[in-house]
Amino acid sequence: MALLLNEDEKMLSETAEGFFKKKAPVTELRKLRDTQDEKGYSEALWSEMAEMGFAGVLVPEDQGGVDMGAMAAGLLAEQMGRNLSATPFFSTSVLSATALKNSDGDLAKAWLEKIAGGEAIVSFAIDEGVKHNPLGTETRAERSGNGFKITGSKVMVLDAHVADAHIVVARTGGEPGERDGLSLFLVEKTADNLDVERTIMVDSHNSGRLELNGVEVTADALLGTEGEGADVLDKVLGAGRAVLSAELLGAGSQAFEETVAYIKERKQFGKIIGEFQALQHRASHLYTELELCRSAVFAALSAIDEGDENAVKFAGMAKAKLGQVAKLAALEGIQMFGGVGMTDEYDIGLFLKRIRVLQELLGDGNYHLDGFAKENGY
Amino acid sequence: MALLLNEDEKMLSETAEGFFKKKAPVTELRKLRDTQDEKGYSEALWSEMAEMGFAGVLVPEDQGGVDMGAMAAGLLAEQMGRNLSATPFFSTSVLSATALKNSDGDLAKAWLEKIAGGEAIVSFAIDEGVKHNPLGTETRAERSGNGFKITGSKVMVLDAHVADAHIVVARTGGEPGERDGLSLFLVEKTADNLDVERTIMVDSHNSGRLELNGVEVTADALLGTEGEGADVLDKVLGAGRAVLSAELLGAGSQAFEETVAYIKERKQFGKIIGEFQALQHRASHLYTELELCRSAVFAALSAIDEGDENAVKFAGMAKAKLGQVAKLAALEGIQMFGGVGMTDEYDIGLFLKRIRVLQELLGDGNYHLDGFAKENGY
Amino acid sequence: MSDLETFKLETRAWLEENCPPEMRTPMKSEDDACWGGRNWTFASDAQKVWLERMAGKGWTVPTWPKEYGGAGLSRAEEAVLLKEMARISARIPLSSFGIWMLGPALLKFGNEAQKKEHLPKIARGEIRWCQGYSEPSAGSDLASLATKAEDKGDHYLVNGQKVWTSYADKADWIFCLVRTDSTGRKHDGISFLLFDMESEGVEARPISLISGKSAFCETFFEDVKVPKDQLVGEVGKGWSIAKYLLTHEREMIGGSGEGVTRPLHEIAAGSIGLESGKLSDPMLRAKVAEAEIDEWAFRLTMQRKLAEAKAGASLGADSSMLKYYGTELNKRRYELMMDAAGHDGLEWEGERSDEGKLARDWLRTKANSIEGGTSEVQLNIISKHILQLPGA
Amino acid sequence: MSDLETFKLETRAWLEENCPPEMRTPMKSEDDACWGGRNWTFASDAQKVWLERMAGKGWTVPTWPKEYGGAGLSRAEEAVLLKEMARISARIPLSSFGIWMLGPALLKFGNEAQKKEHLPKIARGEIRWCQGYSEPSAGSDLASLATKAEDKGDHYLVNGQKVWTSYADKADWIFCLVRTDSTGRKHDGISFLLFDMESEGVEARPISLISGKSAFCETFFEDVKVPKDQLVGEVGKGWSIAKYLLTHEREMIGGSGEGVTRPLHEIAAGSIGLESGKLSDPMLRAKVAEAEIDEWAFRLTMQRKLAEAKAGASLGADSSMLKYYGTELNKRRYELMMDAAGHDGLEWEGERSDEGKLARDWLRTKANSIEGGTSEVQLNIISKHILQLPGA
Repeated sequence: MALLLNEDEKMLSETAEGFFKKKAPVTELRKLRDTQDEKGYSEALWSEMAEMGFAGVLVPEDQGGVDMGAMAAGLLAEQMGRNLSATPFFSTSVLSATALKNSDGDLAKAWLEKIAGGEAIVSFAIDEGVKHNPLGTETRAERSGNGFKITGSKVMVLDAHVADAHIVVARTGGEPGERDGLSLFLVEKTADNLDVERTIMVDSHNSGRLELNGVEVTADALLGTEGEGADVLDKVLGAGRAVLSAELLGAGSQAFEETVAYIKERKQFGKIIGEFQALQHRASHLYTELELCRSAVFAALSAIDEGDENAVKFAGMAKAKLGQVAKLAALEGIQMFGGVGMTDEYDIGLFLKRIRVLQELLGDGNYHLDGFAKENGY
Repeated sequence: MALLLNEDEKMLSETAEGFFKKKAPVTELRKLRDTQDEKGYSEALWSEMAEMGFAGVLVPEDQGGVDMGAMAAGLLAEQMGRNLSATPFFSTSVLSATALKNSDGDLAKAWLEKIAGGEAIVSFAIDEGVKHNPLGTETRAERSGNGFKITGSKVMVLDAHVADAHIVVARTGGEPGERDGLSLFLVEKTADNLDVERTIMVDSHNSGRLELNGVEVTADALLGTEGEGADVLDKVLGAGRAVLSAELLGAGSQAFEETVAYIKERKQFGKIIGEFQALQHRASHLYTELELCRSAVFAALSAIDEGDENAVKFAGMAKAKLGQVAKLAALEGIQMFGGVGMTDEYDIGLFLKRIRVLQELLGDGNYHLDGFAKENGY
Repeated sequence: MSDLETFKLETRAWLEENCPPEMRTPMKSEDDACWGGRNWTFASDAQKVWLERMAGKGWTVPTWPKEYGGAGLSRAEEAVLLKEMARISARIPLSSFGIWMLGPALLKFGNEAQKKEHLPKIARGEIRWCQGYSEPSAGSDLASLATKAEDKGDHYLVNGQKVWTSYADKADWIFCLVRTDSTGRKHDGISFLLFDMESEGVEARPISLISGKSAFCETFFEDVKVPKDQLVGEVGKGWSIAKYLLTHEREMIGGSGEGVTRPLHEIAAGSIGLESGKLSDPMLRAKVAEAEIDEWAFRLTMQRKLAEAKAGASLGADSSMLKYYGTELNKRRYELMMDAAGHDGLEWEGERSDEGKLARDWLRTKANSIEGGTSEVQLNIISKHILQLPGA
Repeated sequence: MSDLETFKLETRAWLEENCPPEMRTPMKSEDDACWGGRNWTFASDAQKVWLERMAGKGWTVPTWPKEYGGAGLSRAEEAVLLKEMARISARIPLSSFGIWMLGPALLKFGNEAQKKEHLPKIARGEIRWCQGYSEPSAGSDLASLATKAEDKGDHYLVNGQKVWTSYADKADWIFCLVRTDSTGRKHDGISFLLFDMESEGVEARPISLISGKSAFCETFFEDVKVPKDQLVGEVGKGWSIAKYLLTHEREMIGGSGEGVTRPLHEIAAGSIGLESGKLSDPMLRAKVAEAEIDEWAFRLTMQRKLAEAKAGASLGADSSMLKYYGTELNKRRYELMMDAAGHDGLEWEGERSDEGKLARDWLRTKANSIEGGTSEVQLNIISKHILQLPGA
């Protein structure tokens, strides 16, 4: 397992650090929010990310990507987490790209090319209820003519309203709760009987809902093998959770560092508040937890790249740990900032909001603790 | 619900405080332990407790008791908790007395009289496995002639090796896990086919095991109605858990107070360690938790005396909370005492040990959290 | 029949006759409250009539003396009145910092002229007050406030800035802590002033919070002239008035979780459902059970401390304990509610989420452990005054 | 074939021939260790032979220079040796504070005569050492030690008391921190002395612990004469030697949970069983899962920090982080094991419980976060050296 970055990775990380700090800092998120930007992301930024190779970080070279792997994607996500950057990276370049590259077919290849080129946003529609529950999928796809007809509702679909296509997880067989019978479909935004609703979220990042009222797709819209989508899904969710963990690491670390900087300046009762030992111990504990988090994230990301059989499990473990610790970083931050932290003027509240969303996506800490126990047979 | 003590209760509490501090302080427990006392308790002390009316605190006046109720029993237990007093009070005067007074019959009355008079120790044998699980009882009592023949094993039977009789929970029907079919029997120590083994415990208080290899008892040894023992058991366990909570309150509070006293004296790095804010905040948090604990204990005890329909539920809630907080008090204590706390010379380690046992008895925090959720239908 | 019994029957009859039907339904939100004041627009005739009738009886401030607009009721009579109002779900006629905070302080520390001038207007809802305590650079260390009031003979000249002044943009007058002396100990030299928010040099700007909408303002004072007879108590002795009010506030905030009655497990079950009779998320189930038991023990502790206080014991520093635990517990409650609400709880706008109500409420709870003295300050107070740890 | 490959084959062959079969089984308890020393009684011929053969090769201290009793191996060769020993489950031939602690310090700070005198005897297990650091009134504040060494011309006269001296009652010599100057800063004026435990005026008394049996002693010095050539390093510069050794110790303790490999959930399932495939106690299940993930993340962090250290970064204050988290985690682990063991875990004597092994081990873990610098001290170090918080 790679717990240290190699030279390429270090360089990528530094590049990403500079890029997002300059091009997509927190002020950019505020701008998107305060101007009620209709797209909810910057197209110019996304184009630049494509040029840098970021959009195609997981796309095979044959389709114009740089194919650098999960560790690279995680390093990018970490920096986006630090800057709360709002981009279609996670939906498109992580979730959908992983789904597409694990499905054969020309359609998949065509969309991978568009992703790498920054020409298409592809959302990944999996969740249906209040909590993440992939096997609970109820959306149905029934044979219809040469193709399929899809009916169901999807929530928490990141970048739904700006997506050119959606990858929709639906049942071609089996019952909710079962692993068998899941299939993945590519649904273009122009499809009939498809309603897309943008939902404005607490973190001011893009999300939405899909209503599929008998959406007709042709046979080639089926990605991979009918009824065996769960295997592809494992890869998508494994990569997704590991990358979300990396983004949580970035957001949590940034919240922590800004908090430490603040308590080094703020005075109360004639003392710098960072002099108070109670705060020092809490900060030191959090530092330690964040160090554990970094190890967990690196392990989860590198396991994917190494094809480790435990990769999906590690991703879940990292997600459990990161959700918990990043939340602690946000909560300690908001408390230590005190009154000013409650104002919209300071950034710590934005971190609190973003971390709440990130930790919920693709399964929260409780979900993954339970999953971990099940995985280990207890 | 009585959250304040009335004048009688205050007086009893003060009497008990003086009594146990003088007659059964921690040094007495050390003496019993270090001399490897065969009885594991002081008969002289127990006689005095009978004279004071403590032994018969729950025994009806008709049987020579003072019948003061659960709150009174709890106040006594709190002081025993503060002094780590080793007496047969809990097994005999709380568990067995509650069982006996909720069962009709001359035999029960006779034993209640002996209890009130300090003439008999009666152990209460319920648990069989590593964890508390009353409905899991496997010990069987089968009809045999005019009476019953009991077969099974019991563990964690407090005061077993010094008991004149044991109240044994056994199945006359039903299967492990079921509420129906439980019955209570009084088994005298002289019974054939009964093996009693003393087990030396971490807290140096009496406990043991019973092996019942077909113990024959007459029909009148059945306490209460055959197969309906669970109803009596509710009362026994409700009282037991509430009183254990009170003892935990005493032990936890004493550990806390000794810790606070210590950190007011101990110097490190040129400062009294109680000056360190990190310790101050932890101590203040613990103070607050202990205040919540006192409320929970009073509510649980008074609910029993008031015949509140939620009495058993409250006892479980109190046990869950007290187990957790008293443990925190012990752990914080051992850490704040530092090196000397690790030596047998200081008392804090004895509190750590005793609290570990108390929180395990009749269900630990996890057991009661789970039970609380079930009780509330979730 | 006892006097109290007679009072109860009379009260019931009067309420029956005088409380408009529209005022007998629970308030749906803070927006339904009546705050009064010079610029108040009544939401309905019923709201206006209800206030006037209650004020006429002195029942907006039932225990205040009659000469100051109250009804001179005993605590026991007040309890009867509140119970009878609750019986018919009558709304409180007037929400007011004047009633909750300034009134008690004036009754204790004000001179006769001040009481006569201000209390009746508070009672009738004619003047709406706000509180000028916190300052940007002071934070938890309230006593280090810097807003200066210079003695100019017949008036004070006030310069400085306050923050977290609730509804300062809507209030008519402010009660305000100012520094009249900066030479000695910081706790000395603080004075307690009252002045009109329409005075020249006063400006209030609402603060935008992480939860969005906010009643809080930043308030600026530039050469504000305040007549000297608007000083409450002695000059330089304002800190004791402030402390008196802070204890009040702490108790109010500590108990703020009290009214919330819907059990957490019901909320959670409603959102994520049960499986074989258990919450479908076993890990959340454990945390909910733990929180519910803590809520139970905390409620009991509030009751116990109140009972002790009634029995004559002073609550003292225990109010810090209640404030600390109550606010931390409420934050925990909202974290768990957010966990249970999952994706739905993350919405910020739109009808489905009632404009992000849960998310905004959740964010709002983060201030619980900051306002009215941070959790850290409460723990310091417990360390010092209860545990008597050295140097605390 | 590479040199390392050759070395491996040679080592394998030598071990095969020289390691007695009895020394190829895992140690059952601490009692099976060989500590050596003047009064050592070998548990078996095999133990004696194994020590002599290994010492003969210099392999009790493989990386020490040959002239001091070592084999002068490179780190890479040492790794091969350890791996080959592990391959046949060979026991370590000698447990020794001389090897683990004093040796490295002497190699770095000792003069030639001292190295020549002491190191070979350590390597051969002829002299058993103990460590005289802690004092009753100093505790965490090690540098405030009071044991005095007065300069008497040709010798120091040592008076004072040490505590927590492991195996002081069994050791032949002690390496000991003493105060040679009490006028300046407390960190100055500390010196590092070596002396024979059989010197007149030395007395060691074992300490009884809450877990029962204990290797720890209180050690008293009354007018103990120590020749001046037994001072290591400069007079008054002993603190830098102490710090060097403390960092070593911290890393050892932080990693003490490392060797424990049986997963918590297996232990728990073995004790309380499963129901429908889940641990029968759902609340314990949640805590076990959380602890296991933390153990995983902690193990990874140990590996990562070691990898960073190998890559040239200094571990520095991060050793405090590892010490803090590792010991707290180990305590949590034992609390959970006690929860899972239930009634069985409460037994203190008797065969069934292996003489209360779990309970005693559980109690023993409570010292983890105290010895080698308390958790609080580690958090202070992180605050100061890593976060650089003011006044830390």
